[in-house]
Amino acid sequence: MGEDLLLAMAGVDKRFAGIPALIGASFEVRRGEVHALIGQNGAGKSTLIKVLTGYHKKDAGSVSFDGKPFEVTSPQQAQASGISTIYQEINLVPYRSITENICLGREKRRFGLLDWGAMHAEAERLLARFNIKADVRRPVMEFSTATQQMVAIARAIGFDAKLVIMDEPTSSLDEREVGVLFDVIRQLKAEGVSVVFVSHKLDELYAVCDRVTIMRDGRTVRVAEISGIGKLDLVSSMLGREIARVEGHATAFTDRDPAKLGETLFAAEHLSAGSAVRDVSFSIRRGEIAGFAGLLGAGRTETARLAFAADKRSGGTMTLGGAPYDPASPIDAIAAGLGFCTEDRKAEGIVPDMSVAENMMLALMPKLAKSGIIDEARQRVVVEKFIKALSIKCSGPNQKIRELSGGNQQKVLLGRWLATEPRLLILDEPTRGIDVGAKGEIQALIKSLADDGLAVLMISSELEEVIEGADRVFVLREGLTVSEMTRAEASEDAIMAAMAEGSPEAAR
Amino acid sequence: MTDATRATVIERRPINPFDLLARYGTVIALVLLIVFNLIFTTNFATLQTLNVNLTQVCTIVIVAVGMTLVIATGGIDLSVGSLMSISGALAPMVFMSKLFPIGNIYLAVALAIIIAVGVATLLGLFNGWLIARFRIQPIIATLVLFIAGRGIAQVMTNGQLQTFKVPEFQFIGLGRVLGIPFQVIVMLVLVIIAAWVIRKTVFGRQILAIGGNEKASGLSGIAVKKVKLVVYAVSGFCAGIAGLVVIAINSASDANLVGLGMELDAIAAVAVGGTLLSGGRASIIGTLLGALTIQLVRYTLLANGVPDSVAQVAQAVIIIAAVWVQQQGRSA
Amino acid sequence: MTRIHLARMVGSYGVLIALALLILFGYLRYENFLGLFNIMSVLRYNSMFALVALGMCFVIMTGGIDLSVGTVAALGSVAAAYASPYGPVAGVVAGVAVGLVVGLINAVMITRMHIMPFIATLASMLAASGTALLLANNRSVPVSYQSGFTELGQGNFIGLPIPAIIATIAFILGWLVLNYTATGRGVLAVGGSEESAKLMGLPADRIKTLAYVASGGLAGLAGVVLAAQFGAGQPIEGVGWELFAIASVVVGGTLLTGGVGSVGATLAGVLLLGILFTVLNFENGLGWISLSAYWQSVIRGAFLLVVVILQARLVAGETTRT
Amino acid sequence: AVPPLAKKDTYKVGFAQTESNNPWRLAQTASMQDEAKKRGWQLVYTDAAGSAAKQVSDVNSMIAQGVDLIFLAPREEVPLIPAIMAAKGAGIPVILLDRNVDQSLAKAGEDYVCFIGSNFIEEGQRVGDWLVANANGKTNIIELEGTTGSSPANDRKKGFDDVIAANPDFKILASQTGDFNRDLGRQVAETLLQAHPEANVIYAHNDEMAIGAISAVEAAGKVPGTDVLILSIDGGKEAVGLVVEGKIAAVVECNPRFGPKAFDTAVAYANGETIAPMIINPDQFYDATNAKELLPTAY
Ligand SMILES: Nc1ncnc2c1ncn2[C@@H]1O[C@H](COP(=O)(O)OP(=O)(O)OP(=O)(O)O)[C@@H](O)[C@H]1O
Ligand SMILES: Nc1ncnc2c1ncn2[C@@H]1O[C@H](COP(=O)(O)OP(=O)(O)OP(=O)(O)O)[C@@H](O)[C@H]1O
Ligand SMILES: [Mg+2]
Ligand SMILES: [Mg+2]
Repeated sequence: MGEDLLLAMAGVDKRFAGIPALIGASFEVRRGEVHALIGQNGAGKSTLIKVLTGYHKKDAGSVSFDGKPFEVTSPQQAQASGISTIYQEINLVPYRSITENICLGREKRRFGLLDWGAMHAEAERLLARFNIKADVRRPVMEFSTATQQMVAIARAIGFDAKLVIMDEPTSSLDEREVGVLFDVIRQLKAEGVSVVFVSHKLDELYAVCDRVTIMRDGRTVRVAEISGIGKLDLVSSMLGREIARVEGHATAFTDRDPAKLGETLFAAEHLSAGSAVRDVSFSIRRGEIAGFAGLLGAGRTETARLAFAADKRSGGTMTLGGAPYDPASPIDAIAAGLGFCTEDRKAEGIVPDMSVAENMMLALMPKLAKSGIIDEARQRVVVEKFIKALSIKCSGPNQKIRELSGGNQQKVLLGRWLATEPRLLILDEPTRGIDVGAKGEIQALIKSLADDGLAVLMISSELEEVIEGADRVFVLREGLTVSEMTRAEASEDAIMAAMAEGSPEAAR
Repeated sequence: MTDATRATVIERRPINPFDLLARYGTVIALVLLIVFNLIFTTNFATLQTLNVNLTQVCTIVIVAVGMTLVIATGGIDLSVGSLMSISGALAPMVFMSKLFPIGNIYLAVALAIIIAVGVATLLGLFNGWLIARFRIQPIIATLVLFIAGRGIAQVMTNGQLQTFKVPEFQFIGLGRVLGIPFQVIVMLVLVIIAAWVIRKTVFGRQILAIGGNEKASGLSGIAVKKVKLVVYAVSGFCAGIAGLVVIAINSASDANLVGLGMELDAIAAVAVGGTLLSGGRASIIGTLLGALTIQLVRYTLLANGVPDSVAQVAQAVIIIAAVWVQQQGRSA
Repeated sequence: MTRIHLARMVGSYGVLIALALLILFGYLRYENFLGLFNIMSVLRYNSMFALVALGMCFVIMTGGIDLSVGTVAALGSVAAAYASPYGPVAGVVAGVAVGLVVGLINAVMITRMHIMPFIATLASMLAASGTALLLANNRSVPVSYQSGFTELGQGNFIGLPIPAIIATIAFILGWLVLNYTATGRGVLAVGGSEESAKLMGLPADRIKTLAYVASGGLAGLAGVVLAAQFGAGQPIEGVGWELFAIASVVVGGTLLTGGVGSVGATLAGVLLLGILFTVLNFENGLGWISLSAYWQSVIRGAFLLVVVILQARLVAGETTRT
Repeated sequence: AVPPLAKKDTYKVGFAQTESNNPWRLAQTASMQDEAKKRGWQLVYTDAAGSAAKQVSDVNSMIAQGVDLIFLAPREEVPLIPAIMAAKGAGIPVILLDRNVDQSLAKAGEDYVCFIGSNFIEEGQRVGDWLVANANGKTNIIELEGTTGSSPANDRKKGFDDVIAANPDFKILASQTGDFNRDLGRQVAETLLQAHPEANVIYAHNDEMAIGAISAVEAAGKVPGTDVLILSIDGGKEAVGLVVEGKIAAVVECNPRFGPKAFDTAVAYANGETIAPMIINPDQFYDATNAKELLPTAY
């Protein structure tokens, strides 16, 4: 058994400013297997990976790779030794071209100088494996999150690695693209390459993984063949407690009473802006959860940004509560009772150096202040309420938000908007990168908010979430609303069909 | 708090010697400097020494207060020295009735102060406008007035020295209230207000948020452009006041020299005071201590006869040492 | 959807167009503006700034800044002056060596001690100036006129000023390094996102070190040219060179935040700002209006303002998403 | 030999100024411009903003513009040589004002017409000699130097320090730069007075720093002129006025009004007269004995 182990990590400790993130964690990967690494937010998965690749220095523990003791001090060395990694937050260089992002670190040369022709060809070849055709000369920042993610994956595959690590590669991919990725993973496996796969989406694990390692609170709590462990078992190991779940539901959304929905609160007609949003119309009623479905790049995020006045729209009208609504900036939108939780947590959500409390109060602060002076006491009450309500895992309201795990950061941001008591809350990928436990909590929370009369616009790339959560689903395709479905009409097949080939006529 | 919880707290945050150094690094440096001077510098332990140091550090602190706010938003203001010279050139033109006749000297001085500081504030606003409206990088946007501003002051005065003896005006630089130099009072008031704004007000929090993550701030309903405009205007305002202090002490305004090199002194004070140049944090008290440290270093070197060339090297080493120690505490 | 490309092209071509217009203006308005003597003298003089700006360009592309270039050039000129009796090679070696050393110290402060580039190089700016004054004993140090050293600054080769040839070679090398070597691309990657570059396995610290060392070395070389061209090592020269270099780099369309940059446009930026001085001098010579030096700084500031606003507007016009 | 200057009614002449950031330089520039206007000559004026390198480039652009003659106030002794040689090569005569260049590299009468100006070393000496003669027991000196590395600072220091070194009673307690600047001069004087309470003489390399030093002395609770003797160089009107008031003890003039002499010399050169290689301005010396009477003539 020992000889077919590619990687063995044992007794790994890692502390950040004294706070343990890993406590005697162990992790073993065999040659040619696809190995799932799962655990709640903050369990230490990303940290374990960063320790392995030398980005973080471990405090204790041993690592052996390919039969030899493995001591690296930088991702560069890890890469050179045959470990290539896709990190959780997409890590590309935004201004640089796709080619450069794919080929950085293993450039092709001719006469000692870079051979751009060969590098472009290489980039195109690698992307072709993912059915992506893009102008590889253009900066990656011009492309959608999904394409960027694919570029990151293509980059990792491009190194002739023995071990490919993917930390939540699918969080910004839609189902079709996930399918493509899985094909690639299977090919890798067939070539004898081992893959470590981190994901919060349990179905994906069953689809592609051979074995699973479960982490909790910095420790490795269980290793199993994926075929020998049930979903419920998996989840309860992750959470460390038994959980009862309503069978037949993949999400925590439960049925809602259509009669409870109020009158139309928000309506947008023929919104347009640039090429991303060409003609989008939708409406939301009080107490309704409206869902946006669509492939990546369909223009959902852009539409939400128009409604929130984060971008200028070039056409279309909007009404809110029956009156014309024409905000000039997010300030107006917030004043009118909107909230907007963005999809890009790192770039557009958190203020990393500020505390949990300060981050949560960012939007509400002016309202809680008396003539411009912050009311600490009132803030504290609100913050503590939401820390508890959202069960945010932090050492206290004064902890820096950047020290929190991704999922907990997301909860803080949710708290930021809930604290403003909005009439319409826009949630762009609210459960992206969040563990099942927290995900269920957030979904249940969204539902109960809607039950209390809040209108919610939920953008999600997880079909299940839209199907089970939304009262009404708007399907977008290439900047057009191509379909509007009620809860009853919205089946997986119907949505997929509309996402793939729906035309605007079908919408009305 | 029970013993058990206290134990876990201590377990989680072991006391780090560098932590202490970082938090009190500037204070420690100051204390060390004072001890050094008490031993080696003749005639150091006198009230007059304190007086000399406080009055000399005033203008740097006043400018550095505005600079701290600018830096907290992630910007920088290179134009402060030039704005000082414009303010310093304008005021005498007004109170000596060169622009328009004013009968009453008190009225003239009041107008002079208002016009000089007002123009500096407006020019600061102009910096902010370039940065907020056109998204020009702050170094370049303020480089414009760094170059042109002093030129404007020189053109206004034709480069000539303006000398004056107007005690009503010179009170700013030479007067005393309860034995404390008036300029020191101005400095302390500005420091206290700025520290309070940063800690206690929505505006202060918004400054830090913008420095920490501008996009997130905008999406959270912070009027990013407006905050930036105000911050650069405040920096201009502070520079305007500092310009008046300088000319008041010297009974003369020299557009060529007032505020020359001030931008670097102020930035160094901010950095030594522990505010990161990348934005998102601000310590006004730190800036005050930073400026005092730099001032005392200068005093020490001068008083002990260290040649200018060696003094430059020594200052460089001390700035780096101070900043490095603070950084240590943070990253540990 | 080539927003960024367009923005970059505007950055690069914008400065070229401005440069062409300025030269045309000078040609039409002044006699002898495009005379051989003037061209040679402008090229000779601005070569020093070109060298300094080239180094600055690399540093800025990594997302940093180097305020020490001016005083390093002064220090380099003093070192070169002392070495000049042993010939041009010795002079170059001495000047460049001190530049490299200061660059290395900058790099260590920035990559090892994690001190912000602005502060680190502000300190070395002070320290280099102090050292130059100490070495030179507060005076200019005459170079040897016998050893051939002064040819480096005052000589011609195939009819071109040698400093201009040195600068041209440096820019060609810089262009090759930036566009055709892994290190060059690494410079842009590190500037674009240092954390990403590190996670991608790029030796970010080594790349930054190279950039600062190159900047120091080029500043030292500019110092050698300074000493050779004016016949003396000058410890108090170099004041404000850093700002001139930064302005040239930015006018050339390089982002101060790093990640995007062009070597060629930087050269155009240097020439644009340099020729502006010459135009102002010629304008004075016309005798219509005698522009005092004060008006010149106002005009220079206004000119910079116009260029950066135009650039910002062109870039903004192409970018909708905020 | 120096290129000749053709005889004409009016000329187009260049004046390459070093910098314009102090009253002395401004007075010098004004004097040159006034004289040019008076004679109806065209003056091409450049300002090197304190950079010797830029000054060479300024001279080159004058050459390109084809001026008849260049007045050059060289920033430094050595670095301006290439400018002089370039002018010579282009057939344009050069007259140096107020600072000379290194005589081993370029010679008056051969590479340039002549030097008109003062002798900075001598200025320092005159101050030193006056102090030795009139000290009345005041022997503890603080020296405020000009801009570090600039030739007037170096020379005014050398001239003065040499005299002091020859008189063992006198002692220079401290010598630091005040950058020729009133504000800095004041700050440095404040600090040095604090560190050396026994000081009773302040020698400043220019008027501005001397005036700053007066404020410093007063702020320290001492009386300028009585407790502390203040000595200066330049002798502008403000400083001479302060001599009359007794706040400054003595000041050596360094007259910036070069215009008439410079232009006369150019005309004489065109006329083919022989020009002395060094034309030293006769500079005044002001102290309590003559200041009041000479005040109206101070520049
Ligand atoms: N750079 C850091 N500084 C301080 N604490 C950190 C840092 N990185 C991670 N942590 C902490 O380490 C713990 C483990 O975090 P990690 O990112 O490894 O979790 P994860 O399992 O990847 O979670 P997620 O599923 O949310 O990505 C968390 O408590 C986190 O707050
Ligand atoms: N920063 C950008 N620069 C250029 N084009 C962009 C940018 N962001 C998005 N786009 C383009 O705009 C279109 C719509 O993108 P948008 O992000 O709105 O899609 P989405 O449906 O929300 O998908 P996602 O799930 O990735 O958020 C896409 O064609 C995308 O390529
Ligand atoms: Mg993670
Ligand atoms: Mg989206």
